[in-house]
Amino acid sequence: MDIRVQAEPFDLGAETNAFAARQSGMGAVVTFTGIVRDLDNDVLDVMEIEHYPGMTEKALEKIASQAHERWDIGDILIIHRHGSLRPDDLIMMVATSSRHRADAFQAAEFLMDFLKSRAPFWKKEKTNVSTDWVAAKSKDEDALKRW
Amino acid sequence: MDIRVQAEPFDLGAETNAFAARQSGMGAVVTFTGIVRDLDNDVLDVMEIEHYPGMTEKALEKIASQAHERWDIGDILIIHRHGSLRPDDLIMMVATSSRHRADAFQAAEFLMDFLKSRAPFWKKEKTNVSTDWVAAKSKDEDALKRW
Amino acid sequence: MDVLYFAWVRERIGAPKERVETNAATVMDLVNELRTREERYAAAFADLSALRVAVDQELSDFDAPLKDVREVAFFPPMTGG
Amino acid sequence: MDVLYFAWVRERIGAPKERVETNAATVMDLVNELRTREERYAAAFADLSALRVAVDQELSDFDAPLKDVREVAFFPPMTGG
Repeated sequence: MDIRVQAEPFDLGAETNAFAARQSGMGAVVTFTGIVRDLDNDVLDVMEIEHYPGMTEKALEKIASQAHERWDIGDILIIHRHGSLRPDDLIMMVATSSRHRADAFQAAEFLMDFLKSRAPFWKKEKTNVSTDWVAAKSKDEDALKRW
Repeated sequence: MDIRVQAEPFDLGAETNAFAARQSGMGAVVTFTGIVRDLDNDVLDVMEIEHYPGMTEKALEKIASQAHERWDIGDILIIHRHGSLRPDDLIMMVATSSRHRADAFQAAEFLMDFLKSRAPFWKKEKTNVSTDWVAAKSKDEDALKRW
Repeated sequence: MDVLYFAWVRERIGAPKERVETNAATVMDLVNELRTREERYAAAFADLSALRVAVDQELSDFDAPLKDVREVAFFPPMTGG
Repeated sequence: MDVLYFAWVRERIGAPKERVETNAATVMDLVNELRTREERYAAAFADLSALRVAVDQELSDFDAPLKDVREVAFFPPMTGG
């Protein structure tokens, strides 16, 4: 299990290659990457990500441990940035490995659903017209119910 | 849509970075990678992957088009190798992008389920004791029923 | 006890963290105590359904006891990923 | 018409591809015609439930018509990914 909360950018490709290379006996690797995307109407200048140092790492470790208990997976990587990001910057990634593909897919979706609503991160969007905290979506809360 | 069937190895990290970088307005990228893994009992020497040139590309394009119709996704990449592979070699990858994560996840799982049982690839395993064609699994056929 | 605030709660309170001397038995008691202090607390805690609480860095409930607790944090629903 | 064989079907037939002159109306007719030719065909086509067929590079059925078809392929269930 490799969990990193950092201000620095990360290299998605290098992390994915390194993750895949260190798996043994795993036939499947799934990655998810979250990217800062432009807004539908206004122009996004900066996305600020605030987090709760100390609790963040604990929350991510707990979510990853739960994934390990529920699925037959080999390994989990989670990297999440905080601080100031711009459009097209990578926000975070998760990677999972498993012998059979269903486990890696399910575990990655589970990690994302819980990371989204249960890890202490908050996003603030500064656009050409306003600065607002991103509101949690009810569908993200609903997504937890399937697990 | 970018579909490649090739004997040459591919660089998962470089492909993943290039795929993520060429997305516009997409907040989510999902990748799946299939890796040659050692067998439970015998020692795998070589995995030979045979395919049906001409039909393979058509079948993959059809599966990718269906994914585009069913989910709100930005782009799809599929790379699948044929020829002689060894343990830990990467067999194939798919990548999907979408505005919201659920679409990229669903489309990637759909692509994998159909690619597994509907694209003309066949695997043969040469071990220390025998050489056998890999049998299709009934659970792979069952996996298609959910879509 | 350390009380921490994040995101817009931090902005309304005007500080990320403060030391609070209290005999509050539960998180809810603490919230009610803070509400009476100053208008900015009353504003921040106006709608508890819009708030989440962590007790010693674990997500918790407003009726959680505060005995032996070192750190309580208030923040809006999380938006990671 | 070109008839192609893949995986263990190719190995049993002993060739990846051959030209077949036939008046078979359907894939099933073609299979029955090939079965009578030589033992290796009878062996390859012994259990059709273990075979799949593509007609002009599209997955198809054994009752598919062969009118104007240029290429038929026989192979076991696919195992990609």
